[in-house]
Amino acid sequence: MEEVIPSRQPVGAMKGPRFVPDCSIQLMPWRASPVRVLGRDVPNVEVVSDTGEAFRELPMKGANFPALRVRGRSVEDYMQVSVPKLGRGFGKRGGTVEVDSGEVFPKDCAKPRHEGDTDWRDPLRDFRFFLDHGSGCNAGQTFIPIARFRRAAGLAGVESGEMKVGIVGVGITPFRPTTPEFSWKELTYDGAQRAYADAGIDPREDVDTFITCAEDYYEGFGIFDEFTPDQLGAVMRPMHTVGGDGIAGLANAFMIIQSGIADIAVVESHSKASDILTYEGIVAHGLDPIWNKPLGGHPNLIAGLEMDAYLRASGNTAKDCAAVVAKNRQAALHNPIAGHAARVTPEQAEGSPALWAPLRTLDVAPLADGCVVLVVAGEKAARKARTTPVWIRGIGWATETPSLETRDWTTSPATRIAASMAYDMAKVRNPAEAFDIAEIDDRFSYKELQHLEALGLARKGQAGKMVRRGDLAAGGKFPTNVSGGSLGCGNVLEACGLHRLAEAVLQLRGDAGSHQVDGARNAIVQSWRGLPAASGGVAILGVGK
Amino acid sequence: MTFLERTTDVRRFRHWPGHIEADYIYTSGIAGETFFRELRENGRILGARCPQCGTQWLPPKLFCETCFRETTDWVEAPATGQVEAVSVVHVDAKGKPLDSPEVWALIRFAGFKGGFVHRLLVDPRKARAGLRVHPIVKPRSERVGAITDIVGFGP
Amino acid sequence: MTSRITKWPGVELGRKEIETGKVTSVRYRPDAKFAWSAGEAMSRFLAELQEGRMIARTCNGCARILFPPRMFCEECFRPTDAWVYVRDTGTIETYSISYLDTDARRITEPILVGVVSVDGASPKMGVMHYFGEMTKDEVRIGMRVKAKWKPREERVGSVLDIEYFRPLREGEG
Amino acid sequence: MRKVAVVGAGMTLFRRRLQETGKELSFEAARMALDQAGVEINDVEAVIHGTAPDAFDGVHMKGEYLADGSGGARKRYMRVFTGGGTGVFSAIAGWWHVASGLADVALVVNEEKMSSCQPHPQSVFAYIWDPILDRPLKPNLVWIFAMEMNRYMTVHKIPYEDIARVAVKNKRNAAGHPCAQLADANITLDDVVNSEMMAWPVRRLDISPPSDGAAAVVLASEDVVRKRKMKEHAAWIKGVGWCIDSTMWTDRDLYFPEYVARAAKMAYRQAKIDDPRKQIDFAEPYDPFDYKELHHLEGLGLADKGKAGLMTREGVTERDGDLPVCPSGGLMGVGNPIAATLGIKIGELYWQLTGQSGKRQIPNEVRTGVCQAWGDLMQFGSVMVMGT
Repeated sequence: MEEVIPSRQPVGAMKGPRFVPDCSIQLMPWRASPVRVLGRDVPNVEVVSDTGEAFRELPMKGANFPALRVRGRSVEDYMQVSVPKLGRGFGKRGGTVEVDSGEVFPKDCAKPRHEGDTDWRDPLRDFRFFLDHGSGCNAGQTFIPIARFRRAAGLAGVESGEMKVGIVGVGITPFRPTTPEFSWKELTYDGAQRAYADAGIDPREDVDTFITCAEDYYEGFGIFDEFTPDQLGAVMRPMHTVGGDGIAGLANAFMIIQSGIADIAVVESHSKASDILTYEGIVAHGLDPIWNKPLGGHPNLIAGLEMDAYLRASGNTAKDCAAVVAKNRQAALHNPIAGHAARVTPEQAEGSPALWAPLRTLDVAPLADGCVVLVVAGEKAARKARTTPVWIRGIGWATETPSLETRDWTTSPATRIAASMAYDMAKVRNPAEAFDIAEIDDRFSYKELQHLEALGLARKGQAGKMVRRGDLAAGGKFPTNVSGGSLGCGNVLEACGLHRLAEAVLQLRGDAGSHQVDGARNAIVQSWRGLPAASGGVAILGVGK
Repeated sequence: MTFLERTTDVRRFRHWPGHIEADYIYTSGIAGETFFRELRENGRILGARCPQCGTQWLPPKLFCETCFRETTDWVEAPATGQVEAVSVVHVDAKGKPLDSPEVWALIRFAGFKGGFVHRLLVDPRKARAGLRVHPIVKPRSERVGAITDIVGFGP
Repeated sequence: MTSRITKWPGVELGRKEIETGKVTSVRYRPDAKFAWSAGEAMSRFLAELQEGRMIARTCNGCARILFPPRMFCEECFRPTDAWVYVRDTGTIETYSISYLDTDARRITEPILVGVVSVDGASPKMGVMHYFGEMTKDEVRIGMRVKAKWKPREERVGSVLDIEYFRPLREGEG
Repeated sequence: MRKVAVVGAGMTLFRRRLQETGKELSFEAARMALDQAGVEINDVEAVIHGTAPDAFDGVHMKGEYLADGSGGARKRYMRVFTGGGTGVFSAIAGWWHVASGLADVALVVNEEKMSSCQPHPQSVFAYIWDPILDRPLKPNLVWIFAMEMNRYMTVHKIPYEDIARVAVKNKRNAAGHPCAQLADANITLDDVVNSEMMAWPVRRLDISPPSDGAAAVVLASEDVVRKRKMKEHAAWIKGVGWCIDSTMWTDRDLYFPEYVARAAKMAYRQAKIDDPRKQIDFAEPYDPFDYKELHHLEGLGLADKGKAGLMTREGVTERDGDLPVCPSGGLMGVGNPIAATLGIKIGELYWQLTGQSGKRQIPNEVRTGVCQAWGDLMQFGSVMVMGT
């Protein structure tokens, strides 16, 4: 290439004295391999040389560290961290920290970083010390950011290895066909205050990042992201909107916490479907503008076509779908938040008008308003929460393809791909045996059967039989959608994914109430984004170690 | 109690009407341009072929979904396709009852990945998967270079 | 390497080419209509506007008088405490003199619009509105203004029940 | 926290109208980024798509519609949307996909096709306001910028000429950018000052044009960069930060973007920067309007409050100045396809830091750069610090 990259100074070569090889103890509450210092295992510490290679064994075994010298620019950039918390082996003189300006910090004191700086929230806990073994100064740049009192004390951080992330708070507002008494802001505030009370946290103090799952056209705004922070307590905090369903939002919370820049995250999604006057028009607006939209037609025709293709390919029948409708809407009678609970019989479902044959009106989950908020925490914070943490053992999300023509109309590949990701992470060998309960998307009745088979929870063509045999009922072998699902609780648009997660968390915590499945410890949750998308997510939840 | 005060007289709750509509002109894009010109001029249906994996896409795409390479070659689709799925629809786009039902179908073409989701111009009672159908195209004078140039698919 | 990349993708079109059909295209207008529930706070706010009054909510957590009113305080994340009326006079915090209408078409007679912080609410808290009875040279930041209400029978419960904010006259302070 | 690098970038032309569909634009940008990085689509484990209002392209659930064009078919695919802030924010989302260990290679694709909306994208901007408080007044988006600019100029007593200089600088810088829509090598201060008034104090040349376009970057983890010997064309992500302010924009003083300051503080802390003015070599703040560049320089801590205009007047922010700002030509010069500004913010930092900016390369050596995007109702800031 004729463009020669201008020569660069070697990385790390600083102005000032030659760089004495040293090593720094980088205390990272995220993934850090256990390290032996002075013959003793120090948890959650990774010893990193300045060029980034990690050491397992400190080179100066047995050497004595007269002082923990901290280099840096100015005093107020530091908060002194009580060295003894790092373990006896550090600093014979019991943990004084010297800053190169010679000023010695007493133990256990913390000063605000800048006089005017009232915002003590600091999502990062990257403590890095340069160990100076007394032979000449070392010019490494070191920096300890201000951490909040609570977290500064808890220096031990998290065990090494993959950090666990758990759901520690759930807020669900009752799903109702209309909620004229609430604006979307007030409805979301209602959901958020329930979740924060459940987790026992204050959003203005404890939460590091907020996530909303929403779509502009469902809300009626050009940029809905503008209207999300106030009602969650997210003003002046990191917050973003995902154009995806609840499990995609949960995945972002999972990744942000795993990346080490947050401890507690909040994921919110809601539906104000009763504000929408032209729901079919908006769903149709999601079709491809040049290949599909100009042809018109009610968007449910896509579900009608898929149901036709799926039933023929799988061998399940319309009767099986009617059984799903009856199962879920009757199960919802035991769930106080359900908006569309009803004593529906399979015959009624089968007798409803087939407006998009073979899809009948009762095969379609009716719309509802509602808000669901989850509080998600890294392991350390999760252990301190008010509730039993429900760990996210595995999570996956995937899109097949947006184009109607090139997608597979029979087996929901997006679910299969997302499931394989979640199964790999959770090390699930045989899905059919691995879970006590399932919460599966059922925005159309045939979808529950299709998703069960795509997840490997039922063999091809057997899902229908499982429903009719009662296996999927509350008392059955494999209780599925005992919450009532979307058919029974209501289709809450982008919040469907979070709704199923919330119902599964309540089950695993034993807080589900009258529809509690006793002894449920592992759950699989699956979501689909609804027409016209072919995307979905899978999450595997579990309690205990 | 969400708030310290809650209205109990439902007549006092207001709502605010509005919309987020605008007029749109969607260009057919690079691949679409070739397809719709050919459809308009000669009434033929073209698919795109990926040079790397040979997959033939219908409707044509500028890129191959699997190898994410540009599809450079054009291939004419076979004269007839086969119905894979059928749905008989009794309501219009706004959910109002239709005088006579519309039959919709997913039509596959041999050798092509994809196909068309379009109207199936047969009596609802005779509409079933497996039917061999061909595109019914408007006369040249009425064709404008859009998917609506194809009225539907018939036996 | 941006210098080494020769061809940058993208086929430019002129407005004519699209509108005259030189390239194939499809026209469409979505059907996306709404009736947003105003909810607790906004329902009361609109009802008061119809009566020619402006109302706010107080938050004792942060000692603010929140305008426009809201049932929860976003700073303290707690329910707000009480309704309180605020006056219909205020101060221009910022403004613009616009020669564009909503579809970005040029208009000759400029629209005077800006943000008015309302007396009785916490500092800087206000609404966007039109300004009237002042020329584009007279309007300035810090100017004291008062709402000009439409007659009672024309008021429907909307921010448009106030026609515009006009300069505060003597004795109205 | 695994170290993450940008290893490739690509973008399309930015023009008022492009023929490609949104899918095709996404494909063209993503294809270029993959080719530049030397990465195949099968290596990509996660695709992150960023695009702004659905109402521009005119497709509901636009993220889904653009999935196949962005290479997301049958993959982890997610759309993030933070208004105008998506230009930098989608790369931040890409960063945590890799830093968390869930993906080794991630592809970030941003797209915007504003020309589908007739007669002008402005009519869609009418829907970003509160339906009860603002929309009845039929607000035009330029109004809120004009109000903020007025507040900013009046509080700090900044002469309009200093602000207009930003437009001159950026439109000249854009002459070196092959994708530029409004580059003008010999634009003068008078051209800007005399351009017709849109909404006082905003004149026509104070505003960046609406554009169609797409951009993409490829992110890779430390081990992938080492194993596949990409160090030569890798620029490391040192710090990320984002922050949102309250919805009630009429309740705050618009003269200083506090939310940008918070986002910058978060990113600087991670990047170990405690004196931005000294440690940052060049910057790409978000400049949809010329005054916004100054407004955001102050938010980023690269200029004292009210002093950014002075720095511009003294030429500090020229490409060969002490602190080059918007060497790419910014939104003012290259164009404003909202989310696709990824290419001239993250993309420019990448090309500058790896010495690939050709005519736009900053003369003296650069090792640390910051880019920033702004969005929503004067409300959201996203900041990323990159370095060699």
